[in-house]
Amino acid sequence: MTGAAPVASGMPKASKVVSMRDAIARFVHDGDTVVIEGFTHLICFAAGHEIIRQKRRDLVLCRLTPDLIIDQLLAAGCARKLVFSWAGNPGVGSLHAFRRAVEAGNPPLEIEEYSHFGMVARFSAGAAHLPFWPLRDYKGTDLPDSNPRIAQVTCPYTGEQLAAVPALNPDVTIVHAQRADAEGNTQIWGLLGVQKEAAFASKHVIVVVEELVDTSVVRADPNRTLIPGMIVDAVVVEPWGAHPSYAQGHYDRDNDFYVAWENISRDEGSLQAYLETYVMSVEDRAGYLALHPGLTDRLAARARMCEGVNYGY
Amino acid sequence: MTGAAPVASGMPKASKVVSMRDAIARFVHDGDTVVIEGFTHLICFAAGHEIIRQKRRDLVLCRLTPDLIIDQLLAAGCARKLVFSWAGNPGVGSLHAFRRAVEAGNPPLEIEEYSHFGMVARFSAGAAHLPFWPLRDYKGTDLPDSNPRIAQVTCPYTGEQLAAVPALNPDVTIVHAQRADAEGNTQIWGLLGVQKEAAFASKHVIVVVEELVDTSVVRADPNRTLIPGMIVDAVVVEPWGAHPSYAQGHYDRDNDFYVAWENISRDEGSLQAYLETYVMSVEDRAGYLALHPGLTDRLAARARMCEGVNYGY
Amino acid sequence: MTVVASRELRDGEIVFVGIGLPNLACNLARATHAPALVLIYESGAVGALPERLPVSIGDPSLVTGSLMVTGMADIFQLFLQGGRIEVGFLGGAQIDKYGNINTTVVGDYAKPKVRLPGSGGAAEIATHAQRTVIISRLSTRAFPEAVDYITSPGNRGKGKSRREWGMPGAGPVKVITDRGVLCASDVDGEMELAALYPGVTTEDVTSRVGWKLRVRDSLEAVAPPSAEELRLLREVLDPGKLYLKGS
Amino acid sequence: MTVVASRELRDGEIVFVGIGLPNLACNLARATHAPALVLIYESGAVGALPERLPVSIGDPSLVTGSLMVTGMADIFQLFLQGGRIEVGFLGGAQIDKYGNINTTVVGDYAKPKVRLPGSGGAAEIATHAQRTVIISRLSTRAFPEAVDYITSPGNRGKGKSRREWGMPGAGPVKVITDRGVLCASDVDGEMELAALYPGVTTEDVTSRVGWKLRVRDSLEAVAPPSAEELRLLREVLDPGKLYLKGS
Repeated sequence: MTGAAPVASGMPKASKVVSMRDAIARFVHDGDTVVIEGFTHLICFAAGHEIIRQKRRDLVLCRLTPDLIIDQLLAAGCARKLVFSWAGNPGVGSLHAFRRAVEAGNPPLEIEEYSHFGMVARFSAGAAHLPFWPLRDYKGTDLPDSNPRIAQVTCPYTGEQLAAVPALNPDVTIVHAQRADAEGNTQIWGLLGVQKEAAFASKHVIVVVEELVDTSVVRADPNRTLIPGMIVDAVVVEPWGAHPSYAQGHYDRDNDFYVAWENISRDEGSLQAYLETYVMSVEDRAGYLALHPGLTDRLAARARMCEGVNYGY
Repeated sequence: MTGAAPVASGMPKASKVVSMRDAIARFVHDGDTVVIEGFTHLICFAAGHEIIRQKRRDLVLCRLTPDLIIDQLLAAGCARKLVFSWAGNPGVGSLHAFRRAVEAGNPPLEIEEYSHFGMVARFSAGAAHLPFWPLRDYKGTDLPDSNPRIAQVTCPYTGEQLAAVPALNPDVTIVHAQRADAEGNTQIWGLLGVQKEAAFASKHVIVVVEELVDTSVVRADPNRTLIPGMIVDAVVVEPWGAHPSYAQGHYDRDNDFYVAWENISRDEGSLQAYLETYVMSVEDRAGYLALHPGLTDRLAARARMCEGVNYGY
Repeated sequence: MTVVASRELRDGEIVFVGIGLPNLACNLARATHAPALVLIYESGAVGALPERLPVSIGDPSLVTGSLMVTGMADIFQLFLQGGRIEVGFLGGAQIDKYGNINTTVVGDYAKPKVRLPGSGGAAEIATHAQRTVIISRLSTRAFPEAVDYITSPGNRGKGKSRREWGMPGAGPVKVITDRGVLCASDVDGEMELAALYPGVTTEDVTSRVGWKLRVRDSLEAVAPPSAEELRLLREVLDPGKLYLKGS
Repeated sequence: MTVVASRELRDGEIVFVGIGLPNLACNLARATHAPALVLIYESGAVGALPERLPVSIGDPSLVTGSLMVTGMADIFQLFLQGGRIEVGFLGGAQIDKYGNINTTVVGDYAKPKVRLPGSGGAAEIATHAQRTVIISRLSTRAFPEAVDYITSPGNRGKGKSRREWGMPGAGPVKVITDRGVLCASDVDGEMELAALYPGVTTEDVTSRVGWKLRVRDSLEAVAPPSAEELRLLREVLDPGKLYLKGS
């Protein structure tokens, strides 16, 4: 140690960069409570596919919007329970594997249902290490009747009865992001969803990025950091890992695929054939992309750069 | 309306830009609950001075760290009550006007005291339209004994007793910022303090900026926006309005002045002389700056620009 | 229907936008009489100016060029629960006479005939928006006397009025359909036929509602879409008929 | 005292930094044995790398080049209450035998002899940090048997232990003074003399403590500051003696 300057360079700890295969093998176990968050934006399909490939079973999956990723995990038989607030194909219609499970018990699926605010509040409580979160909601609705975990809390000042939801503390949360450094300091722009709360609520966090950057990139704009490396266990570098979801500034949402999912998933056979071809028969994300020639040209984002700001003093 | 494109340009509403004098005259009244927030960073001294010049009385002032701004408002006789969590001269020592008021009743001052987390939680509750906010705090301390507004709430799941603080909903919150457009869409970087929560908790919001920018600047980087124009009543353009506090990217904190305040404020006469010279005898912020030759050269920030990010799709 | 919904919006209002026809109606209003409308989406985009018709409420075009993008905790706590939303649009598979909405299940919750997506943010929009407007095509199936499941509270539900429940917002003030407009009664919040589209009879509406629909003494006539409104919708806003299919 | 405090920090730890000597101690640790220390300030800076000695915990040099800057709600809810802080440093005008700290008033709260700043974030650091370390110069005035006011909870207060109160963190494990180090008893949390600085006698410490201080059977000898530690402090970290005045 030379002590040449009062400022050490913020010496990096050991890199947390691992392959998707290793990250899932290490942090997702049968029976775990697993969160893959991202509201329309930055949904990590690459992680979902790896969970399917590693044949995890009895997972409790929690997501505001199950989206196609959960339809695929359900069809692959990975889950025993789903905790959610809106289970549809956004802009298209139904999630058919989800509907088959709930309407016909094929396969059997336990559900625990909130509104979006309820799910956000559950993650917020988990992240803040509170046992519950208060909200003004659910009066005059049937949600508390169909979900007994929705409770009431009494305001100590007004005596008012407010709704309460219990903390949600997953075993692992998987967050897709535009960029992170090797320690997991993670920057996201565009829609932020509930990723920060889910990550802080979680025992383990896997960050999957479009781009691995030097710590100096993160430090140049610290207000852009959503998740600090100190709560991250693994960093996976997986460009295009969110497809058919999107990554602002990297690639557009593949709306055509969301529309196509209606026909793929309506029939269980064709859904299984999809999983066989695009998930089970490929090794990894590179293999998946190889099956989609032209995809990256079709969806690559145009440049719409913003200006930087001055952090000087 | 030509309908030439599905995108209108986001036609601006009427500008909210007014002078500091008009903003204070219109939104700060005798007896009001007034918040000037900013944690070390972006404390709007220009607004505090205008409140002193307009001789407001009986204000309830709320701030985590009263800082020199509140010491000045107290010495000027503007307040009847202070709600706070740390009343010192940061990095220096005491706030002497505050101490004279509390220790000797000169002038009389009612106080209501929390910890920082308690104040943050009060603003959070006010912003979220909840009557209280739960937190794990104050066990084994004397704070609830000296402040009966700190209460307890029972978790409906665990039966655990948590601390609770009541919502704080000020009449007006004044936020200093690096930039905003004429509608009050406000962007801040560097330390964010509790400004967002205070603004959302407030009936009225005055934003004071270093730089008035076109809405296109805000729209180019929407993740940087902390306060939306829809909750802002007035925009005041007042460069250097935070001195001796600072504005990241514009000017450094005037630590010398914070140190000098110790001697200025220790004696009531010299404090009153300070107020007479630097506040009452000047018309506005330009007049204040004219009394500080060399200040802007001494404290102007060096450039430390970050890169922009891509918002394309 | 989309045109009538767009006219519900006043210039400068702060509107919480759902996907589908509400989204189209808001963008039509912005292109006509309400250029200063502030569009807020539950995904986190505030003051969006989409350069294309967004397919979902999380579309990247809602982010680029918006006034603010924030997390969903802020959207629900500060904007919605904070009382900052002036009008919210809602739709649903079933709407009852008090404007209660079901987007959860057809049939029994535990053994549904049809499982619908669920609440999303609808329960809290219905609770907190200063007023809500419901958009739905008329049919006795969609307008039962009582919904199978109350996902989003209307003007009266489970035996109590909004006031008795202590709900912040005013609730659904109108139901805009493809044949006429129902308005909530000031007295008890029940939806009443208040306006008819050109060429539509009272019977055309009452026969498509699953309860004995009250009809106001004097019915307003809804002005037909202007040529400009139709042109904007068909040629500019939704040329691919993403939302307009069948309408 | 600063040097001894710096040695309390292990490389890679996540430390909540207060202003004054704790700040200097953390920066010394970072410059010597703990380069990967993560410094978190209540102002919102995470992983700060200040290029100058910050005068306050809200100094702009804590922002520039830090890993993350976030709002104070996140700092208190997610980082502190969330249990993410491994060690917190605290100081105070009065410290009692259980490590309760007073930074609020000398004398009676309603009629104080000396009004101090109050809690700031200290109450929650003392509650939530996995362990805390207290730094203070010895004097009978600063070390009374019971503090005038408990601002920040120690190992036992108001008749109950931390466990009985249900507090998350382990509480103050050490009090680092200018003459020796007190460590909390595993049995009842009372502070006991555990180590002496070179040339300091037991009596030098016990005579400066306002209660009958327990002395451990075998006292450790604190290694004196190395030349390098002193050089860093005096020439590099605090050449202007901003924090080192009088020490």
